[in-house]
Parts: sequence; C-alpha cells; structure tokens
Amino acid sequence: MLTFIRRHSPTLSLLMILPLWQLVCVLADVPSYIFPSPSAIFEAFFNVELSRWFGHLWATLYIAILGFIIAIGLSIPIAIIMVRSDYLNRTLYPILVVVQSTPVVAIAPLLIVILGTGDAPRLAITFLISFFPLVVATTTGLQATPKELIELSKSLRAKPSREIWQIRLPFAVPYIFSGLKVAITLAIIGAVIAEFVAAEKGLGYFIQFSTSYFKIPQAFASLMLLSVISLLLFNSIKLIQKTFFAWSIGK
Amino acid sequence: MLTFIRRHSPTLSLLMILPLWQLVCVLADVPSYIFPSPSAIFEAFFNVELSRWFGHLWATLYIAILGFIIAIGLSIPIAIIMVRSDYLNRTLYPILVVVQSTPVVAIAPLLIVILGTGDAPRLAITFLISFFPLVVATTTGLQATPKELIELSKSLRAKPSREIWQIRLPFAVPYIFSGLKVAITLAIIGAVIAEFVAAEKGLGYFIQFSTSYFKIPQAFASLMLLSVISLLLFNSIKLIQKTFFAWSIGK
Amino acid sequence: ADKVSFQLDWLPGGDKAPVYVGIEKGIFAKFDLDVSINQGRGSTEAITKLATGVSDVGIADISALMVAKATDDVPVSAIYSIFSQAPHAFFVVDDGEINSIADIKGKKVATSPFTSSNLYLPLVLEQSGYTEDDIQLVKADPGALGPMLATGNTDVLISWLTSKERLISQAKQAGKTLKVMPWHEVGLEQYATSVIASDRFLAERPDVAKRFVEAYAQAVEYTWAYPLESAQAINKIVPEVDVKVAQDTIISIHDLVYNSVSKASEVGAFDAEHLASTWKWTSAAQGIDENSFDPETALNRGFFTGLE
Amino acid sequence: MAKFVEFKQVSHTYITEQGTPVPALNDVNFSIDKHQFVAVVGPSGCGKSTLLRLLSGLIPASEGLVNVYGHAVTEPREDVGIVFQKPTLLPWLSILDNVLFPLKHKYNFVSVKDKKRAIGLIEMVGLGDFLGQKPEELSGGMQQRIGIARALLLDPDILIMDEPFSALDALSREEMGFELQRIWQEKPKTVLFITHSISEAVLLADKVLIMSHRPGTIAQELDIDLARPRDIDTINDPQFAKYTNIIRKHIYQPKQVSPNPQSENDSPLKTVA
Amino acid sequence: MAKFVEFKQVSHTYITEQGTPVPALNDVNFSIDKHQFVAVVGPSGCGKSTLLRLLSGLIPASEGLVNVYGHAVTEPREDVGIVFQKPTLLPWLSILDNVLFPLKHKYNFVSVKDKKRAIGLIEMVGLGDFLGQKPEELSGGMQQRIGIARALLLDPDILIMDEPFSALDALSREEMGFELQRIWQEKPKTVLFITHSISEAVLLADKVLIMSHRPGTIAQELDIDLARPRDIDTINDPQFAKYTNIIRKHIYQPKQVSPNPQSENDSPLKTVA
Ligand SMILES: Nc1ncnc2c1ncn2[C@@H]1O[C@H](COP(=O)(O)OP(=O)(O)OP(=O)(O)O)[C@@H](O)[C@H]1O
Ligand SMILES: Nc1ncnc2c1ncn2[C@@H]1O[C@H](COP(=O)(O)OP(=O)(O)OP(=O)(O)O)[C@@H](O)[C@H]1O
Ligand SMILES: Cc1ncc(C[n+]2csc(CCO)c2C)c(N)n1
Ligand SMILES: [Mg+2]
Ligand SMILES: [Mg+2]
Repeated sequence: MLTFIRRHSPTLSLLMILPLWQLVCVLADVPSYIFPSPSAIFEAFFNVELSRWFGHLWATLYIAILGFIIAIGLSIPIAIIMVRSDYLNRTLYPILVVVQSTPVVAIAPLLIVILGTGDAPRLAITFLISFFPLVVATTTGLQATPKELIELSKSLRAKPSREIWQIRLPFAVPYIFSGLKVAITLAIIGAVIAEFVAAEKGLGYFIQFSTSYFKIPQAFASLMLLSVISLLLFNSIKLIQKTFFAWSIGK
Repeated sequence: MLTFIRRHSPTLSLLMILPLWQLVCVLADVPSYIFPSPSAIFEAFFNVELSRWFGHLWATLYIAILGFIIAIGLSIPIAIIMVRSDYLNRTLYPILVVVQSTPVVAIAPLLIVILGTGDAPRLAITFLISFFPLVVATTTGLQATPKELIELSKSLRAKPSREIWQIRLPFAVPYIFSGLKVAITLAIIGAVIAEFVAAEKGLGYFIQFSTSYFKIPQAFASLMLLSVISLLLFNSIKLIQKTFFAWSIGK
Repeated sequence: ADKVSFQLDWLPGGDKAPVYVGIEKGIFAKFDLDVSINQGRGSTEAITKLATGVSDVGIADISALMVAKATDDVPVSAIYSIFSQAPHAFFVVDDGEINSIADIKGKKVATSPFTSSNLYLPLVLEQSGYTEDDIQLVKADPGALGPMLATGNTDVLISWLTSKERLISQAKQAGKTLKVMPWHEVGLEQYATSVIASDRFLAERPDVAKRFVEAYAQAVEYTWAYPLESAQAINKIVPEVDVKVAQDTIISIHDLVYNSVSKASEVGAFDAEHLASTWKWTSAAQGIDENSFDPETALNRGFFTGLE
Repeated sequence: MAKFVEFKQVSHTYITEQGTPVPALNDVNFSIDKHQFVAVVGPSGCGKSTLLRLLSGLIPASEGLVNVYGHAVTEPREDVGIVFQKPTLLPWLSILDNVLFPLKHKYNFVSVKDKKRAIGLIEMVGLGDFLGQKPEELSGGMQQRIGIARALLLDPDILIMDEPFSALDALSREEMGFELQRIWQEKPKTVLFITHSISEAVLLADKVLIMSHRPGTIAQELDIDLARPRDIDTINDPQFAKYTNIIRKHIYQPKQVSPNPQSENDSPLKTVA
Repeated sequence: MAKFVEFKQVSHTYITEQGTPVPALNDVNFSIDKHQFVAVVGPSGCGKSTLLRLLSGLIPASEGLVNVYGHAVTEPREDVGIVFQKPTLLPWLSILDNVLFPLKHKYNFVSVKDKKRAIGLIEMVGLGDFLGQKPEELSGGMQQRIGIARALLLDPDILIMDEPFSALDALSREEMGFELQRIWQEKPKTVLFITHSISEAVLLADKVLIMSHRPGTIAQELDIDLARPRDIDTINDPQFAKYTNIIRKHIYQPKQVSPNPQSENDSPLKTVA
C-alpha cells in the first residue's frame, strides 16, 4: 500500500489538482466564462454525445499523427543531407529557419488555394509546425558524433551512407528523441491550428466553435481531451525510446 | 574572386530565389492576392513609411527577445529541478506537456483577464510557446552526462548544485543550444501569435491587419521582415555558441 | 475629464468609425470624456473583456451577447443599437449564373470556420426551401475566401457586408465583378452590432455612461453624414487604415444603420418587436428554447433616451 | 596501527542490461593500515576497478561491509583522491582548469596559491608546456598524467589509483612511481594502487593484494618488507626478486611454470605489466 | 622484398584550438617491408599515435610523403585493421556486434560463417561468456581485448595497433602477444605495433623503431634477428638481452645509466612497459 502510494505519488499529486482547482473556482467565485471549474467542464463534457467527442478527437489525432510521421520522414533525410554537404547546409538552413518562423496562419490562404480544403493543407500545416525541432536535433546529434567513432568508420572505408546510418544516426538517437518529444507536442498544436484555419471537425475546430458561442466549459472540455491525447502521444514516444533504444537514456 | 563566389555561394543561391520567384509570378500570372511577386512586395514595402515599419518591427522584436530570455530563465531551472528530483520530474513533466500542447489562442482571454492588456500577456504567450524545447533539450542533456563524469563529481563530494553547474550543464551545452535554436524561432512565432490575439502594433498585428484588408503584398512584406529578424536572431544564437562555446560544436 | 475605455470587437476599420470620430472631432471632449480604444478579436472576446472589467464600454454583435447572457449570465448589457440589420451576406461572381439564394442549391459555398453567419445559414437556406445538405460547404480561413472565389475555387462565399468593398476591389483585380445577396433581404430580421457596457460601469458611473451614449450617438450621425472626414479621423489615429477603403466601407454599410427599422423608432433605440425577432433567429440558430430567455434582459434601456 | 580500511566478506554482483547477474567480487576480506601503500594485482576483469569503486563509495557492495576508520562507507568520502582507469577529463576545460577542478568543484574557490600548486603538479608530470590546451589535444599518456596531477591536488588522505601508469612508457612510469613514493613519504597517506606490473607493485607497496580470476577474491596478501625510500637499486635487492617471484607464481598458476627459477626471474616479459 | 611502407621526410604539426602549433613529428624517415612486424617504442607524447594516424590515412601529413606500395596515402586504405589507443567500441552494440561491426559496416552483410569467426575471435581473447553484453559492462582490459578481436575480423593485410595490450595483466599480455604472432605467421601481414614494453617489442617484432622525444623523430631502427616462432624461451636468448639493452639505452639516455650492465638487464622495472 505504502509502496503503491510512493510509486504513484506523481499521479496522485496531479489528480489533487482537480479538487484544488474546483475549490479555487468555488471560493473565489470565478465566472465559468473565464475559467470554468472542473465540475462545470465535466458537465459540459457529458452534454456532448460521446460519439461526437470521438469524431472530433479522431480527426485531430489522425492529422497530428500523420503530420508527425511526414515530419519525421522529411526532416531526418534533410538533416542527413545538411550534415553531408556544407553547401546544402548553408543554403537549406536559412530557408528552414524562414519557413519555421513564418506564422502558418499568415500563409493559410496560399496553402488552401494550392492544396485545396481537404486533409492536405492540414497535414502541411502540421508538418510545417513540427519539423524544425527534428531537423535541428538530428543535425546537432549527427554533428556531435565523437571523432573516434568517425575515424573508426573512415578506417573501414565504408560508404559514407553507412557512416551516417551505422554510426552518426545511432549516436544521434538521444538528440533525435529530444527532438521527437518536442515535435510530437507541436504536431498536436499544428493539427489544432490547422483546424483553426480550415476544418469542419476536430478538437481545435470544436474549441474555436465553442468559444465563439460562449460555451467556455465545452471549450475547456475539448482542451482537457487535447491534453489527454498529448500526454498519450508524448508517453508513447518515451515508451518507444525505452523499449527500442534503452541504451540512449542516461542514468 | 573565385574563392569569394565559393565562400558566398549559399548566399548567392539564396538571392537567386528572388528573380526566380518574380519570373514564376510573371510567367504563371499568379494573382498578387494569392502569392505576390517580389516586386509587388517591395512596392508594398515602400508604400509604408520606414518609421512605421520600424515601430512594428521593434514591437515584435522586443517581445520575442524578452519572452525568449524569460523562457531561458525559467526552463533551465525547471530542467535542473526535474533532473534532481524524480518526483518532480514525474509530476512536472506531464504538466509541461499539457501546457505546451494547449493552443494559447484558446486560453488567450484567460491570459488577458489575468495579466491585463499590456506587454504581460504577450510575453506570457511567447514564453509558453518557446519554453518547451528548452526544457526537453536541457533535461536530455543533463541526463545524458556520462557516468564517469558524475562519478568524478561524487568522488569529490561536491554539493549537488555544483555537479549540475560544473559538470552536467557544461556537458548539456550542445543539447541546450539545439534547444535554443528551436526556441528562438518559436519565440518569434510566439510574439507574432500573441499579436494575433492581443496587440495594436507589431509585425504579427500588421500581417493580420493587412490580410483582413486584403493587402496581401503588404502582409508578405511583413513576412519578409519577419524572416529577416528570424535569421538574424537564429544566427546570433549560432554566433554566441561559436564564440563562447566553441568546444560544443562537432567537427 | 472622465476616463472611459472603449472595446472594439475587431480591428479598426470603416465600420468602427463612430468612436474614432468621437475622439478626433472632439465630440467626447465636449461631453468631458477621455475615451481610449482597445482593439478586439471578435464579439465573444469583447463581451468577455467587458464582463471582466478590462474595458468599460464597447461594441459587439447583440446576438452574441444574448447567447452569452442565456448561457452564462454575464454582467454586460446592450445600451445602444448601431446596425439594425444583420450584416451576413452571400457573395457570388456576377456572371448571371447565380441570381438569387435559390440558385445556390448544389453549389460550392465557402465560409470562415467561426463566423456567426454559419449558424444562420441553415435558417436562410430554409427560407428558399432547401438545407445545408443541398450545398457543398467548405470552411477556410477568412483571408482565403476572397482568393478562393476569385480563382474559381468556390462558387459562393459567406461574409459580412462590412467586408463588401474590400471583396469587390479584390475581385476587380481578378477582372471580376461581384454580386451581393444580404440575408436580411430574405427575412433574417435582426439587430447586429450594438454598443454594450459592463453592468458595473453602468451602476457605478451612470452619469458618465449617459454622456458617453449621447456623444456616441452624435458621432454616429456625423459618421454617416461625413464619410470622408470620418475615414480621415480613423486614419489619424490608426494610420494603417486606408482613408479610401474606410470611406467606401462607411458608405456601403449606410443601410445597416439607416433602414426601415431604425427609421420606425430611432437610430440607437431597440424596437421590442425587432428585438424579439433577433432572439427568435438567434435561439433557433443556437438550438436554444426561445422561451427560456427574455431578450429584454440583454438590454439596459436607461441610458439612451434619444437625441434631443 | 588501527585498521584503517576493512573489507569484510564483501561480494559484488553487477546486473547487466539483459538482467543476467555478473558476479565481480566474491567474499573479499582484507584490511589496510593507516598510511599503508597497498598495491592490487590480478587478471583483467577480476574486479579490481570494482574494489576501487566500493572503497571510494561510488557503488554500494551487494553484500558485506566496507569500513574506513570504523565507519561503513555509504557514500564518497571527503578525503579521497581517485585516479580513474579512464582519464575522465572534462573536455571543455583547459589542462590547468582540469587539474584545478577538484578545488573549484569542492569549494568553488581557487586561490593564486592553489593555481601555483596546480602548475607545480602539472610540471611534475612533465606537461608544463600544455597548461592552456584542451584534453583532446593531448596524447593518451599525457591525459593520464593530467589525471594523476588532478588526484594529487587536494592532497588527499586516501589515494586510490586504477592503473595510473598504464599508458606511460617505461621511463616515465619509473619516474612517476618514485615521484609518487616521494609525495607519499612527505605527506603520509593511505594508498590503494591497482597495477598490472608486478615489479611496480613490489617496488612501491607495503603490501600487495593478489586477486584471483573473476569473480575476484583475494588469493594472497603479501607484505613487502623492503627498506624505504626505495630507488632504482632496490630492484637488485634479492628480497625484491623473491617477492616478485611469489606474485608471479600466483598469477601464472593456470599456466605451466617454467622449471628454471632463474630464467623466470630474469624473464623481462613476465615482469612486464 | 619491396618497400611496402615508406615514410619520407614526414613532419606533422597540430594546430591547437588557440592557434598555437604543436609539432608532433619532425622529419620522420623509415620503411617497412611487406609482411614485416614492426614495433614502435618511444616516450609518452612523442608522436606514436600520430604516426599511426598518418599511416592509416586518417590525417594527412603536414609535410613529406607517406607511401604504401608506392602509392601516396591520402585516405584510409581498404586493407588496414586498426586497434585504437582508446577502445572506441560502439556503446549501442553488443560485444558480438561490435566485433562484427567492420563487416557489417563495410559490406552491410554478415554471414553465419562470419559470425562463427567473430565468436572464435572473442573466445580467443577470453570473452566468450560476454557475447551479448554491452561494452560499458566490461572492464577496461576486456574492452581493449574486444578492440583487438574487432581489428582481426577482416584479416587485414596491414595491422596497426596502438598500445593494444596496455590495460592487460602480465599473463594475458603474454598470451595475447603470442596469439598475435601465431595469427601473423598463419596469415602473413604487415604489422605496426606501438608499445611501451621494450621486451614485448623485441619479443614480437622484426624491427623496432625507437622514437625520440617530441617532436618525434626516429632515433634508431633496430632489426631484431631472433628465430621464429618465438616463445617464452626466446627471452633467455642472449641476443634478446642485447636488443632490449640497446633500446633501453636509447630511452634512458637523458637519465644516468646504471654502470652495471647486468643489473640493468636484470632490472625488471626498466623492462616494464
Ligand atoms: N557496469 C557493469 N555491468 C555489468 N558488469 C560489469 C560492470 N562493470 C564491470 N562488470 C563486470 O565485473 C567484472 C569486474 O570488472 P572490473 O572493472 O572490476 O575489472 P578489473 O579487475 O578492473 O579489470 P581490468 O583490469 O580489465 O580493468 C568484469 O567481469 C565485468 O564484466
Ligand atoms: N588533436 C591534437 N591537437 C593538438 N595537439 C595534438 C593533438 N593530438 C596530439 N597532439 C600533440 O601531438 C603530440 C603527439 O601526440 P601522440 O598522440 O601522437 O603521442 P603518442 O606518442 O601517441 O603518446 P602516448 O604514448 O602518450 O599515447 C603530443 O605532444 C600532443 O600534445
Ligand atoms: C465583429 C467581428 N468582425 C470580424 C470578425 C473576424 N471575422 C471572423 S469571420 C470573418 C469574415 C466574415 O465572415 C471575419 C472578418 C469577428 N470575429 N467579429
Ligand atoms: Mg579495471
Ligand atoms: Mg598514443
């Protein structure tokens, strides 16, 4: 029992937040249109059919995961290319910085006109928002590989691609996972922002929708759901690292 | 001359984009309300007084830099705390993930009500958007410190704080800079998004304003200016690393 | 002078002219008022800011206020009506293919994801005898709508009459002319943008509020009497606003302020029947029981007593 | 003299990543007197470094008791200086700062006098010309010497050295050994010295612990009764040959021992570390 | 025999981070015949590892020419196996995969036969029980032995070893030395062997290069004319003592040489690496 408490004390502490929050809302009489109490949020949650929640949740999750996978699939090759060619490094990096620091909301019309109104612009936005940390982390990791390991590869006269795949990339794994952890949360934000820009469903859409009709507790219920999927996805990344790349975790 | 070309070939390649872009716009007759040509953008740029550009630019830059500094000032201590206490690690990390994946746009009214209408909500938004990569990168770096170096510190029975400051933090420097590079671009986005939500000046505000008046070339001129400051800030980070932490750069 | 903070519901523009006129033309000064302006990001946000005391008085869509009061008794009341007709409208390329709302059946319609127009859309279509399932509705960022129409990406777009001039001039760039079909013409009878105030402000500084409404009413008169001067007044305070665009906007929305409804009573006053119609449409759109809320409770009639 | 360090029935088992236990030490018992110089020899992988880590309090023993001055060692002690088997220098600090690191790390303060002392130590190990360079710009042996200088900076009561001279050439090794003896005699300290060189062990130590194959146990404790200070001529002492022979016999046990004891003594290879 | 490896007036100067030049090698000239076993001895920091890196093509010489079979070495060669001074194992691979790494890395293919060979090599270095473990779970000496097994996997024509036995105990060291000789005789190869043990150099090599202090030059080339295969008894050959003495004289030059040559020869410490 005591070890149970000790092991789960973080979870328990986190659950303690809810009654505290409720108490603050009740005692300070916080209006629910500013900061609804947990009970108001739960009520709002159950006022919406579960199947509708599920529909919104799936729409967001689908875009977030797919966009995230696209981000991985493109940014790791980009990082590899940039490490292998100084010219491309110095040409691509500024472009990536510019792309990354362009608020997607500002180029939303362009994206919609080019990509239409289907999943494509939403995937593009999710990708654009989440790829950069992956490129930076992977590049840093690939470049931080110790001289000795590079010399080992050079001494074997292996193809440069194998130096990347069998030495630099494995060495970069802790860096890459650091990037993945950031990228997965950005993928979720990206999906939500994409829904602000163009969508008919999804949690982001539902948040905006609820807010614009003053159903703030309902918006917060969507936010809570969003938090849950963020935690799930984030912990999946941690789990993948622990399962398949245990050696890359310190301590 | 030849070495000049070779050294600056990335810059030259990047500058080549502009005439290409112009050509595409002219040949394909792309309407300027979708994707304005560079010439249209330059024209729009000079239609606005320089002093007004400067005002908007400074408003955004100021928030971005200050928010970025706050993000550094808070996330590195948070990372240190999380590395030192397993309990806090397991309690704080989920909270940070939730905070990070909450679209700030959705809680903007809350921030404004709590923080007023001055710089505070904009700084808060910038901070909220940019702190997470720093926390993740710093935590990863602190935890990746090799066992041998930790044992060296332990064997000296130094205060744990010095283990952090003199061993783990220096070791984490390449990780931290990887985080800083991401965070600085996010700080700019953060400042812009904050201006979308609550501002009466700044490049983000001006983009929104221009878009809502369908002055797309003017919006793109702001975007270009935004790109310039992103590149400047990003390269400042790189320069700082090169100047003060040269040992942390691979190769 | 008494300090009053004024909350806009969106960015500055021709449709927000009166408050700028009041400042620039010295009308507020005449009433011993020192008015400062907070820009806004939507009616809901403006109502929240008033409810929490960030601002004293402002403008917002009264249907948004009714919904807010019906769901969450917010301490905010409407005290003066500006638009006595809803600004929602269909915009189509004027190529003779679509001439009435009935022709929209089966067409591709683009709208912004979060405009209140979307709520009234089914009701408007119902007037022409079909439903949302009979059109192909796409939602996209407001900035993308004009380009979509111009590039033939969509047949119809839904926007507000306050954006009319801008949409028309954008279409002109693409060599196209637009046809505008306001929804109030097919029976969407309702009040829209109104001056609203926090109840605390009204209770604690009734005298200031009273003077403000009077000054604001004078500014409204001035605005539509002298569109150019009014547009220049905005430009003086917010140089980003184009004088020409603002002037065109002011002129083009004249009928939202001066129409049969406001002529019947007075500009600024709320007619009980039109107010009831407003709530009827809004409650129907929101799926709220019409009888669960008395639209009168969204008003405080004690501050605008008419121009002398 | 009081028993300064005591290992009582100490066993240590590592658990690998896959969960298999690897017994490293098994029922180790020995003691060291205060200010004794003890050398440890034994085959590769027999648990010498593990012994070091237990004594320095870096890891807790799976079983048994490690005592220093009657107190169980549960964490690193104040007064221990360690030369690790790998040099473990901090790559971001200059050579001088690396040697000063223990002071900086422990007290966050370095006086001008400390700096002079550090420079003196670096000169002692023959690297006075390299003060400002970074560790990775040094050769393997140079890095190892910096590690030795660093461990001596705090003038610790207990000095634990894990094959400190393994990357040094014959001459440097000899010089460093006598230098170590001088320091130890000037400011007496308890020394645990792991080495692969039998002659080095005999030449420097008061007592040699001979360890058996993994899982390591103490096969024999050998007191070395040679006059101090020892120098290059000590090697010619017949006692010296006797001691090295005893150790050699132990270590070469599994192999057939050459029948000619003279040749064995002469055999330079066997005395090679 | 043709001159297989040639160093012609090779100098190498490192530039440190602060920009100061550190001359490491100065006008080095020597040659190696095909399938010759050459040992290099010299004081710590004299440039032995630099020599290795030049020969293996990892760094280009600042001045002079490094030739292998008449071709200038500009990049690593196909047929070279290197044992680095640090073990440089890949921490994410098991011991077996580390040993297999050269094959995997070069050809991206590992046959069952290769695997058997690798296991054989790991058993040869005495670590058959550790196939599945990770490098950091091994002791220093065990890691070093894995590095040796890895370099032997591809059965290279040229084998370059930088103090490969420095972390091994006397017995293992001797065994590994003879094992190396066996492999070299079975499948002849050209070997460059850096060591700190004078007797080891003489026992194993056809030729010993004696280097002087930094910046290193070749102070003397010494051909070792001892019968093959050499074994434990070779040590008793009077020639053996002669050779070790010559080298010792060179190395101990700066120090006063003991007047008694017998004692010097006997001195086990001096023969200690
Ligand atoms: N972290 C670890 N995890 C698992 N096993 C380990 C670990 N560290 C050491 N071992 C095992 O413990 C045994 C003893 O290791 P130790 O490092 O003490 O040997 P050693 O005597 O210092 O050897 P060497 O002379 O080669 O350095 C070895 O067999 C090794 O495999
Ligand atoms: N990366 C480097 N940058 C600067 N100087 C270096 C670098 N590597 C080696 N040196 C210098 O070159 C010299 C020779 O180094 P090298 O590693 O070749 O010596 P070594 O003979 O192998 O020594 P050891 O026996 O100690 O390993 C040393 O004085 C060292 O300071
Ligand atoms: C009062 C008010 N004005 C404008 C907007 C912003 N906005 C939302 S949708 C849209 C295009 C018209 O459908 C615009 C401009 C708002 N939220 N509230
Ligand atoms: Mg060891
Ligand atoms: Mg070396």
